[in-house]
Amino acid sequence: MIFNIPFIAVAGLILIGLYALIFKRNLIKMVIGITLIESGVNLFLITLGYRENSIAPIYTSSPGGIMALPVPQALTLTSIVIGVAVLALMLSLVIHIYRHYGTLDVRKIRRLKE
Amino acid sequence: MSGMSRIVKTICSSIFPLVMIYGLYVIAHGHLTPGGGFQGGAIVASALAMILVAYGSVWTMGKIKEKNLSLLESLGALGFITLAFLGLIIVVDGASVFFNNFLVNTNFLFGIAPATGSTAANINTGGILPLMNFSVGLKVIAGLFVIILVMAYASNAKEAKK
Amino acid sequence: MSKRNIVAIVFFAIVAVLFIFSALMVHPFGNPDSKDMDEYIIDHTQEETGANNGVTGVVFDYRGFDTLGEATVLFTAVAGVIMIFRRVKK
Amino acid sequence: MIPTPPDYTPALIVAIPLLGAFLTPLVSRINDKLRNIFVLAILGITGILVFLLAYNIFIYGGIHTYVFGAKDLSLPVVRILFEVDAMSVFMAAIAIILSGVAVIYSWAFMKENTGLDKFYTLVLLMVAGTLGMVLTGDMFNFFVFLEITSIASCALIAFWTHKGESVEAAFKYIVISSIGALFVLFAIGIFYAQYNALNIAVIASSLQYTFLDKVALVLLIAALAMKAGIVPMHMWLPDSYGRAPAPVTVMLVGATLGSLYGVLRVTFTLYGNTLELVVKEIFNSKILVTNTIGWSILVLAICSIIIGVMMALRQTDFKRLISFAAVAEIGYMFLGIGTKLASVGYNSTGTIIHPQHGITALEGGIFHIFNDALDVGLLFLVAGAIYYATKERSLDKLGGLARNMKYTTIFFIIGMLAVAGMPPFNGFASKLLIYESTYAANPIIAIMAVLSSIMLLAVFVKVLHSVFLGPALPKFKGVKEVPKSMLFAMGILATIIIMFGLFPDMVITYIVEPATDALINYNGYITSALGGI
Amino acid sequence: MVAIETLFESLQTGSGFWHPIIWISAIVIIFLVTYILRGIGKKEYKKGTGQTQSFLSGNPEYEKEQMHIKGSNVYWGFTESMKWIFDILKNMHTGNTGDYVLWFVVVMALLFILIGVM
Repeated sequence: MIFNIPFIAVAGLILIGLYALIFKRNLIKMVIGITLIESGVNLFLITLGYRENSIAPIYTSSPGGIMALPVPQALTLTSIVIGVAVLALMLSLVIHIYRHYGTLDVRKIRRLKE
Repeated sequence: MSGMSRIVKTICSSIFPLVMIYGLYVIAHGHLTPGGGFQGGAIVASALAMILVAYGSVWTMGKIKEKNLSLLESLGALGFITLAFLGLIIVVDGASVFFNNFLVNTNFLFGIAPATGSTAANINTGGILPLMNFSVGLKVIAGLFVIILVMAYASNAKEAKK
Repeated sequence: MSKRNIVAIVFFAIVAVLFIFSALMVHPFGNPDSKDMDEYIIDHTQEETGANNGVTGVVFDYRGFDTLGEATVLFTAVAGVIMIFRRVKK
Repeated sequence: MIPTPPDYTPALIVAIPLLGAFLTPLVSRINDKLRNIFVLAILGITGILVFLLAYNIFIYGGIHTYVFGAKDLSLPVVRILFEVDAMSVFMAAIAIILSGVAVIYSWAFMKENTGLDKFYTLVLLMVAGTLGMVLTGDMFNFFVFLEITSIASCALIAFWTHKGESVEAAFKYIVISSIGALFVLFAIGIFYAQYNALNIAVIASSLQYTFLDKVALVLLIAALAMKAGIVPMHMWLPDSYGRAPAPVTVMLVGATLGSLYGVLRVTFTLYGNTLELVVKEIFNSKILVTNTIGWSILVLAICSIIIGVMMALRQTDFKRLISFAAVAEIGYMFLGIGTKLASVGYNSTGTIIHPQHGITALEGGIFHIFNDALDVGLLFLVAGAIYYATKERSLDKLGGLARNMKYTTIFFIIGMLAVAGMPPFNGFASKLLIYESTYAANPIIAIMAVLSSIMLLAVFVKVLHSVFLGPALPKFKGVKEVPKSMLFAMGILATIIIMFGLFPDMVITYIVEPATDALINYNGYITSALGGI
Repeated sequence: MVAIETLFESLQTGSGFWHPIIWISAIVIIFLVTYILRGIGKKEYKKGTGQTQSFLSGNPEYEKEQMHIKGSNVYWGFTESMKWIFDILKNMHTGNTGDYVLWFVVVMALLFILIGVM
């Protein structure tokens, strides 16, 4: 069980992100929360691929020995790039929201309700 | 912001080629060493972002328009999907499949099969993987830099309005 | 402490407990249970993709279509950002 | 007479819109009209491929699989697999019809705006994302296409950036959809951790329903149901539907139904193998897990029907009202799904049985997916036409438009009757199936559904009265009928609605029943992927 | 191959059937009967007299534009009598983005308890 500290860290990251999304009122902090959730998921994927005292899955003059699993690294690469795309779009939307509303308080950005 | 001091500009413009070369190295050796199109593209884009921070977004926007950058990016994407379609068109020993690695094990360009196990690096391996690395690298360089450039220019224009 | 925050804390606590409990249920860190797919990739990536780098072999050959989707995501984000910051005539 | 499609058709269906999207910035540098023709041509080619595949699958049955990068599949499944069954082509047909109509509509609707090259690029990307979602047989690939669809739709919702509400709606949409997608990715990671596989068929064949599988099931159902817009996670839907441009809204309907397809795939194919075998002992009474999930989905569905209708009754914004009606329609689909899941049970000898009314409910739900896409899409197009003609979106300021816009009024009446489930339109047939089968399961839910459908008609009668009927208001004297292309786009949907309404049995026999069988028969899905090796 | 005669089969719903063609023909017959009955009715009435004018219990008749009922006034009685329900719904739909996420967390927690724990 003590070996599962990385997975507990994953759960903690995701929970911190959810906390920021639910309780924080600044849009930038909510964006940070989404990024935290995404980092948690990426950490989860990358920790799944780790094997004890293993080397990177690269054969170029490799010292030999068991290799870490390559698929989670590829998945993490994909999800990192996707996260960058989402982050860029969200931040540009936040810039526009500030132009229109003059504030970043999520309680005041409520023209669409009921 | 209209750029930083002369010291920063000088140091950035002297560091810039080194970071650029490092990024291109990472792109070119993606199938041999850690890295690849995305990582190297990110490195080159960070070098460009350094120039952007040093010289200011207005100057950079005067040097290169975002329209051309997005054109470059769609060219990279086109190269990538064209390689995928070539796998469907070119028939290699009976296999004509989308995303088929049609260059590997044909002693043509990048077509040399590496010896299995721990080997020395041979740039001439990997089939279409280096080509895909190049196209993705081009795409990521243009994409990330145009995102940074457009956002910096827009916030800059907002400051100028005040 | 508004009513909304109390409700939020209650359900958030439930989710938190279950997440951490499920984190303990995952296989011990460092030795995954089943790894036949990755073993296959590690053994065959050199002869099938010709790449010494296993990750690149996965990214561009075994799961190349995902990489196309990933490049498409970046393309989409760039198009979206340029479109959002375009000059609109009111 | 109709040729059989080549085996690489599923790949082309996704790859051709992507190629078109990458080419659109180059083409739009030449000429705008050429760009419009190009986009429609790309969609036309894709549509032809989709309908060839759909015809082949609906008539001759079977499941088409396509492996990327290798000639044939080899164990272990390391490559990405496209697995296309009747349900997939069903959803793909919906997506391609809606997007084609949206593109034709946006020729005239979007003419005054700037940045149209990016608009058409994002439209093509959105189509490609939706098609990939419904065609893929790989979990991670599903996530990637989900993200493509979400990002493209978010950028398109914020198209009118000079309106603060549009940007706000887009921000809410991207927050919700990225959270949903991230939890889907988390569930995929859980599957990978246990079975070291990403293929749906492989995971479904090796699923053991451990605690982590339960967690993954909860995450998948919650996230995909939120992206499908079910109460109480529906609040992003009226915001984004109501503030996006009308053609974008029509395509958003298709994207939302793609997430609904994800829920169907998860509950029936991915977990269909295990859920029916797992029995829980609660208060020493044996309960199937399927019934638990089915009843929770039923509760959410009836909540979304009632709340959607009640909220639609008090709206004054035209498109927002239709959006709440769309929430209610989504509730009807989930009603069919939940009834199927809840109806599975034991017979006297203790073997699992699938009652007929459950299968009928699923048929009704799947038929209602198509009907909802058509009806709600037509209504959104009508709302967009009203906005195009009068630049007015509040029901309080509109009135007496039936004099100036005759065809639009006719299309609105068709869509209204179809959404409210009035005979002889298509909504009636599917809702009839849902009502009867739900009555066999639980009469109270069926009665609530019927009453909500009546209230839905009342809602649209209010819209008809306050927008189209009444005296001619002086400020709308000079209002003219919308251009021909928009009328043509609305006419396509209206024609399909009337056809489906007049010949429901043929649609059920040749389109809906194959999709339902493909959904129920999870063993066929697994063996067609892994049987060849 | 699609058989053309399936166009005219009726949809079996388990406890009945539904056929639009029959329904439409029934509607047409009913319309004809109503039209004939209407033709029987008396035609003679005096035009231009009080018989053809609207009578608003003695009040003066308004302009046409003022007599148009606005969208939010339709079903006013219904919404007013069921105000408590609509107030609940109104409080439920805060436009706050954090609340949207909170609803997701709530549903996720309930599903956890239903499926995961029990």
